[in-house]
Amino acid sequence: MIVPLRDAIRDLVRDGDTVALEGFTHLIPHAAGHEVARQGKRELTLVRMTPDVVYDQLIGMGCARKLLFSWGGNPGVGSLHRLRDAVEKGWPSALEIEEHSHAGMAAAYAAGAANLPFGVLRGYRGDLSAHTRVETVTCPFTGEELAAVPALRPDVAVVHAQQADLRGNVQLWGILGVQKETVLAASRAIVTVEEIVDELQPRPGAIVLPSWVIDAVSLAPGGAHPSYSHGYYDRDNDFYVAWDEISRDRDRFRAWMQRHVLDTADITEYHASLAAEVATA
Amino acid sequence: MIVPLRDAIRDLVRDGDTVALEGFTHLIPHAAGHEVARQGKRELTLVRMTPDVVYDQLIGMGCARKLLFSWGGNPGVGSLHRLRDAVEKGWPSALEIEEHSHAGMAAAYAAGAANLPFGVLRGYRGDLSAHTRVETVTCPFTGEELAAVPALRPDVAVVHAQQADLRGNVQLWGILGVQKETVLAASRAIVTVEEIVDELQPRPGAIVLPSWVIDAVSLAPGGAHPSYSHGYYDRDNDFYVAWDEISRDRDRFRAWMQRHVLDTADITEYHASLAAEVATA
Amino acid sequence: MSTNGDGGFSADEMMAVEAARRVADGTVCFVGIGLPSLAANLARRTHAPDCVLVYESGTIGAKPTKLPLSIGDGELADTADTVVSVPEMFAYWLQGNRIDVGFLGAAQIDRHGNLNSTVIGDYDHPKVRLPGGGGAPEIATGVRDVFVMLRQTPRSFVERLDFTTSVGDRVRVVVTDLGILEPHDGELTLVGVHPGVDVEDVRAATGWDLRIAGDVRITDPPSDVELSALRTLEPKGRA
Amino acid sequence: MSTNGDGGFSADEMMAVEAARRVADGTVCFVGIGLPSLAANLARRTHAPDCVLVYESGTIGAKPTKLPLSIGDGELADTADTVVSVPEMFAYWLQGNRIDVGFLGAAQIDRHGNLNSTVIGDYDHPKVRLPGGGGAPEIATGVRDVFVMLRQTPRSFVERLDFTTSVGDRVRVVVTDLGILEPHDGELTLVGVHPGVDVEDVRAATGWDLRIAGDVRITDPPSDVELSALRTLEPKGRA
Repeated sequence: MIVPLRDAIRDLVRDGDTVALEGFTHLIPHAAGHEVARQGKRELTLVRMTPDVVYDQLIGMGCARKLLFSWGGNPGVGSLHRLRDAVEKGWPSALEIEEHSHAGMAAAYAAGAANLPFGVLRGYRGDLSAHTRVETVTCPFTGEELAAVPALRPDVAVVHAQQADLRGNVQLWGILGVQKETVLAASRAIVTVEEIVDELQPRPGAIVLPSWVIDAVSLAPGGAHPSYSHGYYDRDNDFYVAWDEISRDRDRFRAWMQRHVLDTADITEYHASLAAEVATA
Repeated sequence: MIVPLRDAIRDLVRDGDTVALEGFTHLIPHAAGHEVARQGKRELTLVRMTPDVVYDQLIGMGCARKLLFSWGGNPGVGSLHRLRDAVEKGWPSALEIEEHSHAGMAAAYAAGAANLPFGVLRGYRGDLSAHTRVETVTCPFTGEELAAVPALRPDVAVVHAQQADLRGNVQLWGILGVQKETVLAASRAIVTVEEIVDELQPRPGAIVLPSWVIDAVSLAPGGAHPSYSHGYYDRDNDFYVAWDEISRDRDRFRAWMQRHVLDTADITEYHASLAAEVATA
Repeated sequence: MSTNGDGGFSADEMMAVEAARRVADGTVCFVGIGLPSLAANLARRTHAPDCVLVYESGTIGAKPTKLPLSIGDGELADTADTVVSVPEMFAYWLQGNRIDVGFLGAAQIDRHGNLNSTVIGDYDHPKVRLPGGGGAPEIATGVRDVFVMLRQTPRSFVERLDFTTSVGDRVRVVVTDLGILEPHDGELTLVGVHPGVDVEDVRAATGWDLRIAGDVRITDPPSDVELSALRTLEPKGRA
Repeated sequence: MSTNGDGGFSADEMMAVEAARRVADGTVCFVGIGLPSLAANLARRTHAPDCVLVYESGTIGAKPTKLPLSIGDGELADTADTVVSVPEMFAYWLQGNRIDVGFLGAAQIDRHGNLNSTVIGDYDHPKVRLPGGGGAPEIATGVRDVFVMLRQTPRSFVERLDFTTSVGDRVRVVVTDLGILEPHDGELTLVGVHPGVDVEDVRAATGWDLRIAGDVRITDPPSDVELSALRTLEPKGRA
């Protein structure tokens, strides 16, 4: 149940899987994403409402075959250059995209969690409907037409949380995003946590994921960086700004990934590597 | 915003309205139901997943034209005799029923809260589908057939909560039931509370309903009795047992309602009246 | 309350014990009130300490110290791992296939395990209007295994239901006050009788021509451990 | 950063102030990051203390003391009346018609208020792949009034969008760095210019033959109160 992150990714993420590393600006599972890159997973279909730096990294490293998303940018900064390079120039490899709206993806995750084949919403006006998987359903009572999106059922859900207890029950709080739906919609679930405690103390605004809906819990303190863990550390806004420069150039991107991710063994070495760079700068 | 319960019921509940006094064994809005009976509202369509004593009282007093429900019993005790008398013998007046399953009503409330015309679920196998409003929808992606229920959009939602603040924001915790969906699905919302505090202190497991989705907040300490308010008082299990006897006989039922509800002005007098009866017993 | 012979335990206790014995450790159980709650809590207090009790009121992982009188008793929320809304419970947890075992009772059962908890007589002109299905229709199709607990009489074990509230596809066992029935080729078959009960008693208490297994075993009576655990759970007045 | 004449305030500040002035007290605002967040927070700090800020990250009633850099900054959750999941936010609160005003930006706008934030060039072979619609398509159809904030150039105010990300039905006002446009009979019409801006400047910055209202008013410059409130909100480096 509680295993090293290396083992969790090795045993539960397979080449070709559909993998959702979710997190809505908060609790983004960077440590798990880095481990996916270290292990050189390939042909993944990456799913996330708001792919940001960690997906930019996985796409730039050639781990992904397809991206299913609803907003792909660097929040508050601008574009994701590795994502753009893959979509616009096919580097390092062509990236198929399936694009939705936030409302559509949220409904699709909820449908997956509820074991329904589709989600229903009022939406998808505009041109996107001609370029993605959305259909129409008619209300059998009113005759109204609504949008239907196919349920999201990832092979693997990966989320980051503040705490797990010794039995593997998980508690997260602050901005909750779509993490509960992602875990419940997926066939397998990996949760990284800031700390493992003897017993969870209920928190206002928290949700609890019982151990029996999770396949692996891995300790990864600082594992959301440059995102944040509410109550543990703040968002590294400077890193998001810096990423714009780092990711613009293919070679600089690769050198950065080599130094801070591929050449580090885990989240602890990753943070040490970043600190060393600052020290020598 | 914060008004006496008498005024809230007078101004917001109209004869002929569809009214949902919700509460799933916990936080059942008895005080509000009693005020509806005192004001002699008529021709109501009463909606609730688990109509119990308070709906037995309103039906026995002839306030209801129709009942939409999914389980109509006295929890842990047995039947609701006033409900049965109305359904089986039309006393005091015929009662139309629209029956659903819990899963169906939960989906219908959620659809109403989401401003969708119908809810989708895997369900309604068995004979009920031939006797209620349920249709079939086909998944446009898989071809699977699923059950569709019409969204619930009550004219008025009535719920009970532990606390409101001075601005009318409401917090409730413990068993949450379907109260949030009921309030968000309804055109008008009334919330009775155990106490009004200067500021809400966030609680583990609590939900907050902001004042701008509520039309009236009324102070009603003990307003859930014989149900309970988590953290304030326990469920009066003996009352539920006693109700089986009180409600069996039409005259005894009417005498009880006259003494403890119609002849009392509010929740405080109701509790005093019950206490006086015990004292003289 | 009836007891079987002079075993010193009630029919309800025998039913609860026999149902509890079928709950494997770690099982996630969707529990209603009454005997099912008694059985599931007994399992957790004896051989299945890690079985998870889920009540439709939204409490997941409840650990009540005494048997709740309603599915919404406060102690269920106080002791739960988490409490979710009722819509989430039915959508994400029950329909989401997260529940292993669901317990159901009813007023009537037929040989296929279909249940009636809705009405006796005609739906539109009922002789007896029962509380209704509640969660049962979707529990019966949403859990992996359905355990039915029901007292056995010709009026409850009927040739034809007055109303089908839930379907029997996933019924794995029916525990009655007389014995144990399991589906063989889709038809409920007597596979066990409780101490002091004859096969003929069970046949006589069944409204259809009851199929009898080749080897009908006799249920082990409740052990002292089971009985004492049971009686610490039971509220005054029961059993 | 550009300033209009020598008013001592930036174009962004003028835009934020003009948008904020349109937020009535008590309005429930669905807020994105950047200028919309600046405008909504400015309104709350000045004439609309009871306006409610809802961020799509799930924070309802957020009261940030400084402008968040992302819609998910921790302070939004710390100061919110409540935090809900993202699926609940879009289903119950946005689609549920609980939001009065939604702010949108974009890379392109047409004369009908349709917006493009998806792609420049062909969708399948883009010249520039933009981040995409995110919440915009359903914000544009789920709120009562859409306020658009967008810098005005011939490349952003175009005759024909490369891609329609969201539809303009509910666009009530477009606040640019040059002036104010409002729909008249479904076509965006210039109704105001900021201090130091000529109508001809705006016409030249528009990629279609811009309709001009009969009486084009001149925007009041930001007041000292507005500017000081604005500058306490702005993070270092902006404006």
